[in-house]
Amino acid sequence: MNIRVRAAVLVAVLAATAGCQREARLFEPAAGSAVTPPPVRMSDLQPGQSSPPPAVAPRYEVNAAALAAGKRLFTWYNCNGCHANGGGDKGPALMDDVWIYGGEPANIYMTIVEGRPNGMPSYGGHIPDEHVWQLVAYVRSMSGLVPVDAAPSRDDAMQSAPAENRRAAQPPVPAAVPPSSQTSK
Amino acid sequence: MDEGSALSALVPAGPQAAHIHTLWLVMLAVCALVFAAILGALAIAMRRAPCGDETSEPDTSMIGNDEPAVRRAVTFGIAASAALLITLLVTSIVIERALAQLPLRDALHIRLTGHQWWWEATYDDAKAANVFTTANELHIPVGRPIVLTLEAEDVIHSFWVPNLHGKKDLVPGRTATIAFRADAAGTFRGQCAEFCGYQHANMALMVIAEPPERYERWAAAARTSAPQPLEPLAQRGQQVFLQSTCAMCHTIVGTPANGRRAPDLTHVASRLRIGAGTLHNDPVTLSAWIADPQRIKPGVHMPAHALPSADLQALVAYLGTLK
Amino acid sequence: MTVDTTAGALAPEPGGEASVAELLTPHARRFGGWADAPGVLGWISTIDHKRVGRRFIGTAFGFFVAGGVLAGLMRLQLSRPDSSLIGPDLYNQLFTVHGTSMMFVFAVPMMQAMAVYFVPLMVGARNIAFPRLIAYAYWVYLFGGLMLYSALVLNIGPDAGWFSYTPLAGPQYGVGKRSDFWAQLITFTEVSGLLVAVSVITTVFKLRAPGMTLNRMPLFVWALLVTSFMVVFALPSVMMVSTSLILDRLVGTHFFNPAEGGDALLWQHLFWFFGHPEVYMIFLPGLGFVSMIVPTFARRPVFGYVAIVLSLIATAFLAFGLWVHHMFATNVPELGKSFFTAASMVIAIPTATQLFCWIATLWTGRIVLRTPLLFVLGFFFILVLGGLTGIMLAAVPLDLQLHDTFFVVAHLHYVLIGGAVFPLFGAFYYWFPKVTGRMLDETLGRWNFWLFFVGFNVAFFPMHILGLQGMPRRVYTYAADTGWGPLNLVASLGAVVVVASVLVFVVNVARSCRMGVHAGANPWHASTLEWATDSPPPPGNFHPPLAVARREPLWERAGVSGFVEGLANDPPEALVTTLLDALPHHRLAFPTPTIWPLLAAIATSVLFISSIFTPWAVVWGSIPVAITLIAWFWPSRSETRKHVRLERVS
Amino acid sequence: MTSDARIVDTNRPVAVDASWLPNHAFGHHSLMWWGTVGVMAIEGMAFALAVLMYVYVWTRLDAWPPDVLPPDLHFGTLNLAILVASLVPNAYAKRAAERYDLHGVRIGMSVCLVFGVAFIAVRALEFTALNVSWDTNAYGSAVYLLLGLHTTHLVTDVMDTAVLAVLMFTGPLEKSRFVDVSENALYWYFVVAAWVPIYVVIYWLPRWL
Repeated sequence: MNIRVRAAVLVAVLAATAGCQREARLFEPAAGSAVTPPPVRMSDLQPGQSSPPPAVAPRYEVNAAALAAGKRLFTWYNCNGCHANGGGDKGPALMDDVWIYGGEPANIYMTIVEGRPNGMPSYGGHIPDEHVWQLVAYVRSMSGLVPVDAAPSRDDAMQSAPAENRRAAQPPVPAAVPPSSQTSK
Repeated sequence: MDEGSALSALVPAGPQAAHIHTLWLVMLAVCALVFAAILGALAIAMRRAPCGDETSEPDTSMIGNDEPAVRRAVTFGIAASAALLITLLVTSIVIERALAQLPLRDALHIRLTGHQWWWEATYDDAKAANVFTTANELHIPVGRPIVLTLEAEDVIHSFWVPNLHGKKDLVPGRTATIAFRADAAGTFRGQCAEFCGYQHANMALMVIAEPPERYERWAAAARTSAPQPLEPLAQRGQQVFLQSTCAMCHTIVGTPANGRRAPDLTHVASRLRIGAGTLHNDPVTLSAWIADPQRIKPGVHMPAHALPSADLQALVAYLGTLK
Repeated sequence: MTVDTTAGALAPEPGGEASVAELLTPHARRFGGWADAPGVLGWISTIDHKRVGRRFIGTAFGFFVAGGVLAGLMRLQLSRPDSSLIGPDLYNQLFTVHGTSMMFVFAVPMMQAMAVYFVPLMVGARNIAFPRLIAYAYWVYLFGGLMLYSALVLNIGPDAGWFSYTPLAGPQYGVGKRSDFWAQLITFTEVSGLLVAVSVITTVFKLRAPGMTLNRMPLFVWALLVTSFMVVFALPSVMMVSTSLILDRLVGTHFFNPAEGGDALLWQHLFWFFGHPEVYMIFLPGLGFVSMIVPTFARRPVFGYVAIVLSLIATAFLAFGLWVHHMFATNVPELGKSFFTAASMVIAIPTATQLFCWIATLWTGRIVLRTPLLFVLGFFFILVLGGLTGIMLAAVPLDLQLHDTFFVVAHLHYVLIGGAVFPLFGAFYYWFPKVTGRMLDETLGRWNFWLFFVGFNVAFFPMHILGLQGMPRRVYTYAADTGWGPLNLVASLGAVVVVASVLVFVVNVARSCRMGVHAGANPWHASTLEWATDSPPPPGNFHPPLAVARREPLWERAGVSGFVEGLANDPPEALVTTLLDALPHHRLAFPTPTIWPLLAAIATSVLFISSIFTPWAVVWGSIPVAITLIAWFWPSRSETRKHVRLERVS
Repeated sequence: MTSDARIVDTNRPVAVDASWLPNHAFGHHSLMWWGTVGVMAIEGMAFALAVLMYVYVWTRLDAWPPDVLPPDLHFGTLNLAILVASLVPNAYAKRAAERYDLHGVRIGMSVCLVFGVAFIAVRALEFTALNVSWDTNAYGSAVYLLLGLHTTHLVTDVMDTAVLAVLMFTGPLEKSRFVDVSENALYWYFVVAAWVPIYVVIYWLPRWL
């Protein structure tokens, strides 16, 4: 009996935390969102263990509100100016499985903050960390790398591709071509 | 309220609101009468009917034979209510037509767009150079008809300035217009009246009706681009504005800042309030707002800025120069 | 024609097996197949409309209290300006779940629950038609309501308002799964509501006691018949619209996406085409209660029976013709608006007609001032006031000012609490003895009433003024300089009094269940058939079933013309009568208790809830649903054998 | 309180002796019929509203259908033919049921089932011939809503028929089962009747407009 009660409580608590994680509205900036940026990675080859991504990323990738905010900011900061809606234009496509500079949250974070050769501007200092992480989470959702029940649904706009919550996951594969020769994709 | 700004449907400051107020008075009178009549009848019924208890033998004498007196009374009641309803219906339709009769000669045309959770206003003009944009505050000339073209950027909002006119919804994908006129000078508070998310409560719109010449002076100033800051603190503030996040979303005409996602700040210092009516506009509230809007207006799209206090002071000083 | 002559027409023929004869002992007092198995099994497998109805009522009352708690929290937050107790995120969930729970999991289900319990008793039936469907409907409803509140507790409660306007509730701005829980709750309550409606209609049309012609039906039965028809024609609309919302959110359809040919106003049209009749689905049963209570406590039949029936029907028709008056602030054509104004005002006439009939009844009657009548008098005061503000809102120009302000909050609570909840409490006091066999305490009853009446008016009257002063609905806070503070504080204090009164009621029920005065079959000496059987009524309700010959069977001489003999108790048989004149037509063996409705309801809930997360749940989830339904339908050999023994062909 | 004297009085006359009444009835005398008709009313309302949504969306668009071809006719029309044809065995089964003709019922229902399965198969093809997807635009959504709604009814009714048919073969049987068969046939009439307007809306409106 007693055990059953405790078990029930436990389940309830777990469910609650799950619910909060998925749906909590993160009005306050995330504690530790100002992580020291990890070193820039130009390749996925490395000796030994791969470096763990910063702790803050998961908090955003499982949170519907953060992903939705990222989707909004993707337009507000005019990312779609070059990347279109992820299909790629002047900038590389983001909804495929090719990551020139790595598909880990830390890599994407650095790409946004520091910029990349051949046209990706550096947004460091112009976008608060909070927003960068939201963009990171959203960019990963574009290739289905986040839980579908947190990923954004379609926009009230002309449709170019199925919404992020209807995309099959595309695990990152190493870039086929070296970054130097990147113009479009 | 501040600056004696008014917010009530019972204090009309324009013809529309006045018409509606008339209808309100008629309705109130008739309904009060009806209420008194019905409850009075009930009271009399309760007083005159003898008291009994559960066991008192039910009276079934009237079964199968008609009760003419009662029937006449009830029929009269129904007829009377019908008559009153028709009166009210006619009055309502007459007033409704009256609302549509506002003469629109040399009307002032303003495009009003609802955002979560602020208002963007663009004053149209025959000369493209004279078109200008402002936010959360409408200055209008007394006595001149105003035509608002209403659009919504994201979700449904509703334009409502009780002292001037009733509501009109701003529905995404549709365009609506509303015409009204202010006959008295004053500052009138407007509200978003359609639930639009977290900050529906703090989505106010100040309407400042002023004599035509004062309005023209305001409009002339509003058309100019922002003054270049003179004293060094303000100049530093401008640098902060342009180099930090601000410029990504806000516009200040006359500077490289041309973001369209947030209120136009070209003449922000001239406004009564900030945060769509949330705070009075003074350096203290302004710096608190910039430092952490989420504490004041949770869910608002403006992020917190952990600026060094020197930068913050400079920024506030600069914004203070944007009269 | 009276029933006795038809009985002659059915004179017993000689013959028939002995076994049949012994099965058909006319005065059988055994409950036979009507009785449930003892213990837990009987509890979960019962299909007795009284047990299910009691459950239904209790659950709906539970959700009423829960919704009230949410309202209390909102009043707490609004009691002073710039309050920071509750943030916008939680507040939006609170008022959304409050509205949703009051409209969808309290009001309509509560009225239908009263119908499930009392309509069969009032028409002299032995159980409700399709009792297994009713059991299923109850379980589905329970699971739906639990889902809504679990979502709220897990901080994933819907937060776009009980009307869930797109685009705010749509895929882009309704972030996460919150609005999906709302939409799925609608699906749950619809399945439940529609099934109950069909059962009630069938019960009223086919299971009336012989001799109870349509114009001898109690007015509550009429009210619920009309309501059930409204349910049948209104609920599909919200069913379609909530389904479209889920499709937009989950699989990317474009019903409400202006950029791809959809329209946000399509939502409003479909929602209010249901949403306005919804108000009358809640209101008409309330009128039904009043029409039962007034004659009993005026010791005379109600004046204007026909007028009241016609008013109910007229209201139902008009209710479908005024949904646009919720959309006057959007740009719908002016002419259209005038039409809907007219309709919205005309609908006041049938209601006025009934008010006058009741006043006339009291005027010419002999008043027995007990708690049920007190609540009816409170109903008069509050409903008339709410109805009049409704007429104000029907006028387009005035609506443009008052729409979506606290004036409307006041209006709708005056109409719904005045029109439905006050009569409902009156009904509780009136029928509690029938359900439990014990009386509710009269003194506590008066406390209950006066606290409720005063508290309600103190809480809601100030909101009229707040609305005129420009306070919009659904704001989680307001600035001090708006000057709305004092009246809001008064409103919050009134809410406290209402809470106190509901507590008094709960105490009263708890006390009376144990130590209340024994009621006997007919404590109020009322006239309708539910009082002709024991309190609480036995399984199978009437042993033997009665035949009636008058509209007030227990008041008029020879009102009960006799009883029906020759119905088996095992299998449980009931008499099916003809639609208009209630002439005996054939015997019907009722289904027996089973656990399958519960299992089917569980399978259904799994299907509904998991389809929030993936469309494939509809495919895979339907397999267990199909299995349980087939098992439910499949007849047992023993039952069939019993039926065959009683088989006769006309 | 005492209960009303008139109730405990047991020597009231026998008003009705039900023992010689039939224990089942066909048509509007049976509860089953009212249940079925109730469901038909609800779903008829749903179909009507789906058509209204289609029309509403159409009024919002200037081109109809918006930049796609109207659905190809062949499969939908073929389905119409199959449905109309299925009325014959359906009517046969219904009449057989009302004659308590078990053999006829078995034949009728089996043939109905064959038709039902054929219909579902063609319906699957129909979805491929719409020239639009539910997520293309509001027009696609409306078309899929209509077709999906009707398909759901189709599948459920075919399943009902299947279960009932099996029961008619295996038993346990009693006479009132024939009432179920008759009401099941009634519901099939409804599914057919519903398809005709939906067919016209989906396939012919875009051509006429």
